[in-house]
Amino acid sequence: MIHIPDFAHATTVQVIFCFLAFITVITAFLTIFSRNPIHSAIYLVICFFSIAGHYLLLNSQFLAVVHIIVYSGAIMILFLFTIMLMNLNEQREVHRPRITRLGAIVSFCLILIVLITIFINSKPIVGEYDSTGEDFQSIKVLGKILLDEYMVPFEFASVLLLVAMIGTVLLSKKEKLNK
Amino acid sequence: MNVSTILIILLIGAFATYFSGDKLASKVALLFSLAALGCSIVLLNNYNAGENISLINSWINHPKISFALNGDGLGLAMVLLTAALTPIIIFSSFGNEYKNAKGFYALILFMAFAMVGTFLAADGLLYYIFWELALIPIYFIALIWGNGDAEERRKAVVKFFIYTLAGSLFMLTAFIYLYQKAGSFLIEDLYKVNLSACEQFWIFLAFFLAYAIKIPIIPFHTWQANVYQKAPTVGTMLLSGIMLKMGLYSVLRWQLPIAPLAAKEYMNIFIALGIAGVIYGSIVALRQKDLKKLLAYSSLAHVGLIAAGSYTLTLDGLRGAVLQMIAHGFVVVGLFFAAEVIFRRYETREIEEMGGIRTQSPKFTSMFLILVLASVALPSTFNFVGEFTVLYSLSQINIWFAILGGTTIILGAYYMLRMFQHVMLGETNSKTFSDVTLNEGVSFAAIIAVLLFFGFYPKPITDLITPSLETILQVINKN
Amino acid sequence: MGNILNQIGIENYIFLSVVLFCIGIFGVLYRRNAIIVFMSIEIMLNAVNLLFVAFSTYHQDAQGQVFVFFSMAVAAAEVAVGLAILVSIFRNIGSISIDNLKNLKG
Amino acid sequence: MDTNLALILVLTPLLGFLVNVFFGKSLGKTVSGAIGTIAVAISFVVSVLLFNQITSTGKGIEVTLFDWIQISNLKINLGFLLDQLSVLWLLFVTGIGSLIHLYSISYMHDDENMHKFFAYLNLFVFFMITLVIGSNLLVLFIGWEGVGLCSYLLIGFWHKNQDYNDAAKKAFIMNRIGDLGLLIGMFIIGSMFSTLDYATLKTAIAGASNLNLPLLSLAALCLFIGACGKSAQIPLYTWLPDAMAGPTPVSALIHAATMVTAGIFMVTRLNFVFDLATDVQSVIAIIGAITSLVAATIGLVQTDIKKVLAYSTVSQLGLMFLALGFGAYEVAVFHVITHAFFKACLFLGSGSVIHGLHGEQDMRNMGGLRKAMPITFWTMLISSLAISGVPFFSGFFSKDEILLTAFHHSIPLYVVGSIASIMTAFYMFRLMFLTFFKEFRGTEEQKHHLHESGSLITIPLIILAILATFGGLISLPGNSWLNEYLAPLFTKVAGEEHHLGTTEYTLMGVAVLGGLLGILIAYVKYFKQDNVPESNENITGLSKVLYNKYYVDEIYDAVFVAPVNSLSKFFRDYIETGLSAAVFGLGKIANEIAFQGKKLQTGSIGLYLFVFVLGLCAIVSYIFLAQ
Repeated sequence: MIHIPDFAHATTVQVIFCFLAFITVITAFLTIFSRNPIHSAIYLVICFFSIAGHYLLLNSQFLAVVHIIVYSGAIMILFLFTIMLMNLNEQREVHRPRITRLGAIVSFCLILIVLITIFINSKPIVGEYDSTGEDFQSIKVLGKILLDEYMVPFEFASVLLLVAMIGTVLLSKKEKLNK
Repeated sequence: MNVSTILIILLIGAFATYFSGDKLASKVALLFSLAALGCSIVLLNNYNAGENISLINSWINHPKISFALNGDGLGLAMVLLTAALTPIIIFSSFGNEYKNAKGFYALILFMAFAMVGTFLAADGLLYYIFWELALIPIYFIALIWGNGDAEERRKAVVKFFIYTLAGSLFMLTAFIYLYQKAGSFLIEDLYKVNLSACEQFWIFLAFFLAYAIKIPIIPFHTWQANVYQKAPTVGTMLLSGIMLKMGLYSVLRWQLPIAPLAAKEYMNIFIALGIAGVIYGSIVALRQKDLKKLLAYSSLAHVGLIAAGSYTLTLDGLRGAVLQMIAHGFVVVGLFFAAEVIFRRYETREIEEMGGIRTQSPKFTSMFLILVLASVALPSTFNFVGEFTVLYSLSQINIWFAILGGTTIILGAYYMLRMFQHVMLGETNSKTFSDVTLNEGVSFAAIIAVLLFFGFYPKPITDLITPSLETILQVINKN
Repeated sequence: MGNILNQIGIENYIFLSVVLFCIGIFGVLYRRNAIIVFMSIEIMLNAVNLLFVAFSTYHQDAQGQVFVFFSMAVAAAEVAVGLAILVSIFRNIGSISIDNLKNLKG
Repeated sequence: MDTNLALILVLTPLLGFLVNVFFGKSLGKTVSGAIGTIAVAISFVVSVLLFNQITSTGKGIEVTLFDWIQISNLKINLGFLLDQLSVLWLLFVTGIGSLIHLYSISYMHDDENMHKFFAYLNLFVFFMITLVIGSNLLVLFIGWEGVGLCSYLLIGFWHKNQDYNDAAKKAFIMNRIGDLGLLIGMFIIGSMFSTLDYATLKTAIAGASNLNLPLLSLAALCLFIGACGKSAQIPLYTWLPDAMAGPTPVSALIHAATMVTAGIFMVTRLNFVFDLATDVQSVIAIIGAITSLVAATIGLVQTDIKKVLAYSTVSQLGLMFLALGFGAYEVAVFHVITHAFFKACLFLGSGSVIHGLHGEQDMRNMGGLRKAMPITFWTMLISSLAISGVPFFSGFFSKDEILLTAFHHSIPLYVVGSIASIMTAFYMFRLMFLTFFKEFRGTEEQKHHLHESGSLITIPLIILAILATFGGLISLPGNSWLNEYLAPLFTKVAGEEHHLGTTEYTLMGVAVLGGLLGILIAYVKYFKQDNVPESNENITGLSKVLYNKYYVDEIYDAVFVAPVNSLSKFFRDYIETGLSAAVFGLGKIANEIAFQGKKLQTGSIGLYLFVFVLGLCAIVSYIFLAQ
């Protein structure tokens, strides 16, 4: 049942998908393995871009754009700023005990195997991919849904962001000593 | 007018007392407790006139919980006991000065409120709420206004609190299980549930744990003596006079009718446990050095007999148990008050340091002696009526139960008279003992009057409680 | 307009997401640097987002994308607060190794 | 009318009690004494009226006041039954009661709490009347326990002395042991016949077919245990001698004439029950005989004048039970009445002696009081002759009838009873010789103050002595007024009317000779040879055992009291703490689990996550892969 891409007769889309997936996984790994946090951050940016590529591939342009703005733009800048603020480099990283690494690898393998086994075992019924032909993911449609059906959560998201902003300011404010 | 009136009076009284300030608090509390007593007497009249004084309001729809108060004879009798004892208890505390008196008296009224609620509740969850609610005031009363070393007191009181709370949780579990079966917490619906013998056994046991700790039945009594000793006398009176009657009352109202098969099956074991309590409590009481502890163990012995009477599942047993509950409530309040009267003058509860009071205070001696004699169930006191009935019912089950339970007559006389001898008689004490004040005398006189009157003429109470007990027995014997 | 999944297959997206998610978990366990741990969490979040979008397309339904949108908003807030916390921790103890954060020890 | 009479009868003493309790102190000693005496005297007058009514009509009067206790299958009224038996008892209870009240006015005049004394005495009379006239067993029980209470109060009247208080406590508790027996007996009877009412019970038993006799016997035995407690029979007799701690009028009224006969009253009242339980009757007879002998032997060597009389009382009560055991109820009742006369007289006389000697009770310090106290001497002499069974005094007739009955049923018991009688004669005259003859052995100061008591003391003595002399006339052998009077009470046909034949006369002769022999030995030993009992340290051998009352008190202490006390200590020190520790242990276990569990919380996020992942894997695989 599982649709295995036939590389010999791969379509363009398939090639792009494989390429993007490869980049995503590799950069994700590199993010974790690079000793220098700055490098990690840069790999992560690449990873995010590739994920944005997946979004484009799935024809959800709006999300791709938002993703790039939020993740690659805002979040990663925050990361970078923080790293630089703390002046982190590879020397500061403490050498970890072997048992930790072992544990990490074990859990990685375990959860990977379990999840994949579950997926395979659950015998997904993947029929024909239907296409209603309707427009379901243009910005217009999304905007309507967002401000119609999801009006209240949308407002709450703004409140959440506001609160997060205030919280951040409060947290990063230097406490006045001896007061 | 229905039974909720008395609850409202007590609750308002509690708040009014709290806001009336330290100076007025005791008087306001007395006023409201008297109002509650008056209200309960009016209710009794209405009930006897055939008026329906029960109340059912739906409260929460999911799960189906009602605000149901059932004013039948049994409940009313217990309410009357509470309503009559509360003013006496409050009045008896007039000789003491309490810090933060407004809180103290408000808690007393609040406790009375919760206990009356427990006696009236006809809905499992409402009953449970009142049951637990009664625990909170006594916890604070004992903790804040108690006596003795603060650390030890805290230990004893916390032990009591957690112990009883833990027992009650089993009861809550039983109620939830019953709700699953009945779809309602209303007592009539719970009576109707058909349970298998095994289910009944577990439910019976769950109830038993809650009640055995509250009553207390041995071996669940370890909290009792310490808390009685550490609590202020008012707290001890509330605990022994009314609160442990909650447990006994609940046995009759909830445990037996809901799980009748188990009650019948294991009757002998529980009667034996009650009687073991009688003998054990009496024997331990013999060698107590602290007056309040001695009274605590005597209380253990008496409630053991009451519990044994309840578990006989006969009309006599239940009736005797209720009569004895009421009688014991009055006697034990009187006895603890006597201990308090002595403490006010001697500043001690050690029996060894007393003695020779009789020459200094003949009036007090007479009243104390009457209470002691009532406690050992001398005929013509109310306690005799109850004890005789209970023992008679036990003799119908098995003559040995009556003989062993009857040892309370001998052992009770032994430890009480021994105590009386060492506390009151002997060479005149070097410390002066002023005779009872008017306040104290009125409290004693009220208690003694009740005991003697019903000793000769218990018919009003018997007539009041018998119909409801017959109803309960019908439920027990329905299958 | 045809469904893109006709050519790729939803299962590939699932595999990709699972792998990404596991990488995230691995990162959290493997690294001691709190910032990298944060990054790993972001990877995990993105893995889920990706799956949302994939299934949104699969079902031809915009709801999935709306969820991704909200999830991004939450992630942004979370990162902002989290990094602020990290900064103040760094300010206090001069390190952001999670090995040093053992104040919750029982 | 009858109801009113009964109520006056009962309530007058109660009224006297209340007046004395509340106003006694302010009224003054003489007035409070007078109130007490008049209250009882009124009851006596009412009793006489009732007696007249009953002798003329021959029928008992039943008075029902109200329902008292409701029990499913029996309804207990608070009601009175005034029939031949109860009225007879009333007569001597209130009659002797009035005399003793009169006596006490003088005797207790020096006591600061005299009003209380009279209050208690009145309360006692109230309860005693209730006991006697109750129409069912439970009303009897009110009186039964009530008189026990009064006995407690009066024994411990001088409450500053803890020994007296101990004696009082002992009396109350021993009585309560008996009371438990009585209660159990009531339970059995109640469940068998669904009634505790005498009249109903009598008809129920008479009409019952196939009675459960063993159960009925058990009930009778339990009732008898009750009687043992109240009437001081073995094994519950030890309280009575100790009860002499109370003031002497109390000993006379409660512990000789009235309360201790309550057991005999109860057995007589329930004769229809005991008649069916023949085994129990034998037990009663044997216990009665043994008690009478044991008490008599102890009485031989006692030196306290009141103790001698106390053991004599126990012994005489034993004789009465001997008669009861043979179903000779009227004989027992006869002896109760004569005994009440002469024993009350003896006690009051001894009280007069003690009063004269300012509290001295030891006979070794008496002697030669004959001249100083002639009235006391003569009245006591008459009573001693009566108790010793010297012909034509009251005791002669009653005791002789008991021995006669015993002879007809069981020779061994007759022998035991006769020996006890001989001993009685001996120790009574030992008492007389030591107290009234020879030289005075007390201190000079006492000798100086020796005087006859006042008229309030001597008048009751004289009246009682007259009664002790002529009391026997109510039941002369062969022509018994008493037997006829009591006949309606008993189911048994009076077929055993003794014909006065040779056997009877021989036995009478033997009894008289025995009595005279006892007197003679006492005369030789204590008058001729002028012996005085040794002081305590020099008593040896058998007399030491007797002097120490066979060590029964010590045995009871060791067997019952000490184990209960040590058990109490054991419970208090070990079981209580153990249980408490068990409860705290539960808390400690929880604490320990928490303490151990706390170590799992290392604070290491890596470990948490690792475990979290493992858990996630486990749960997910369980959910998806387990099927």
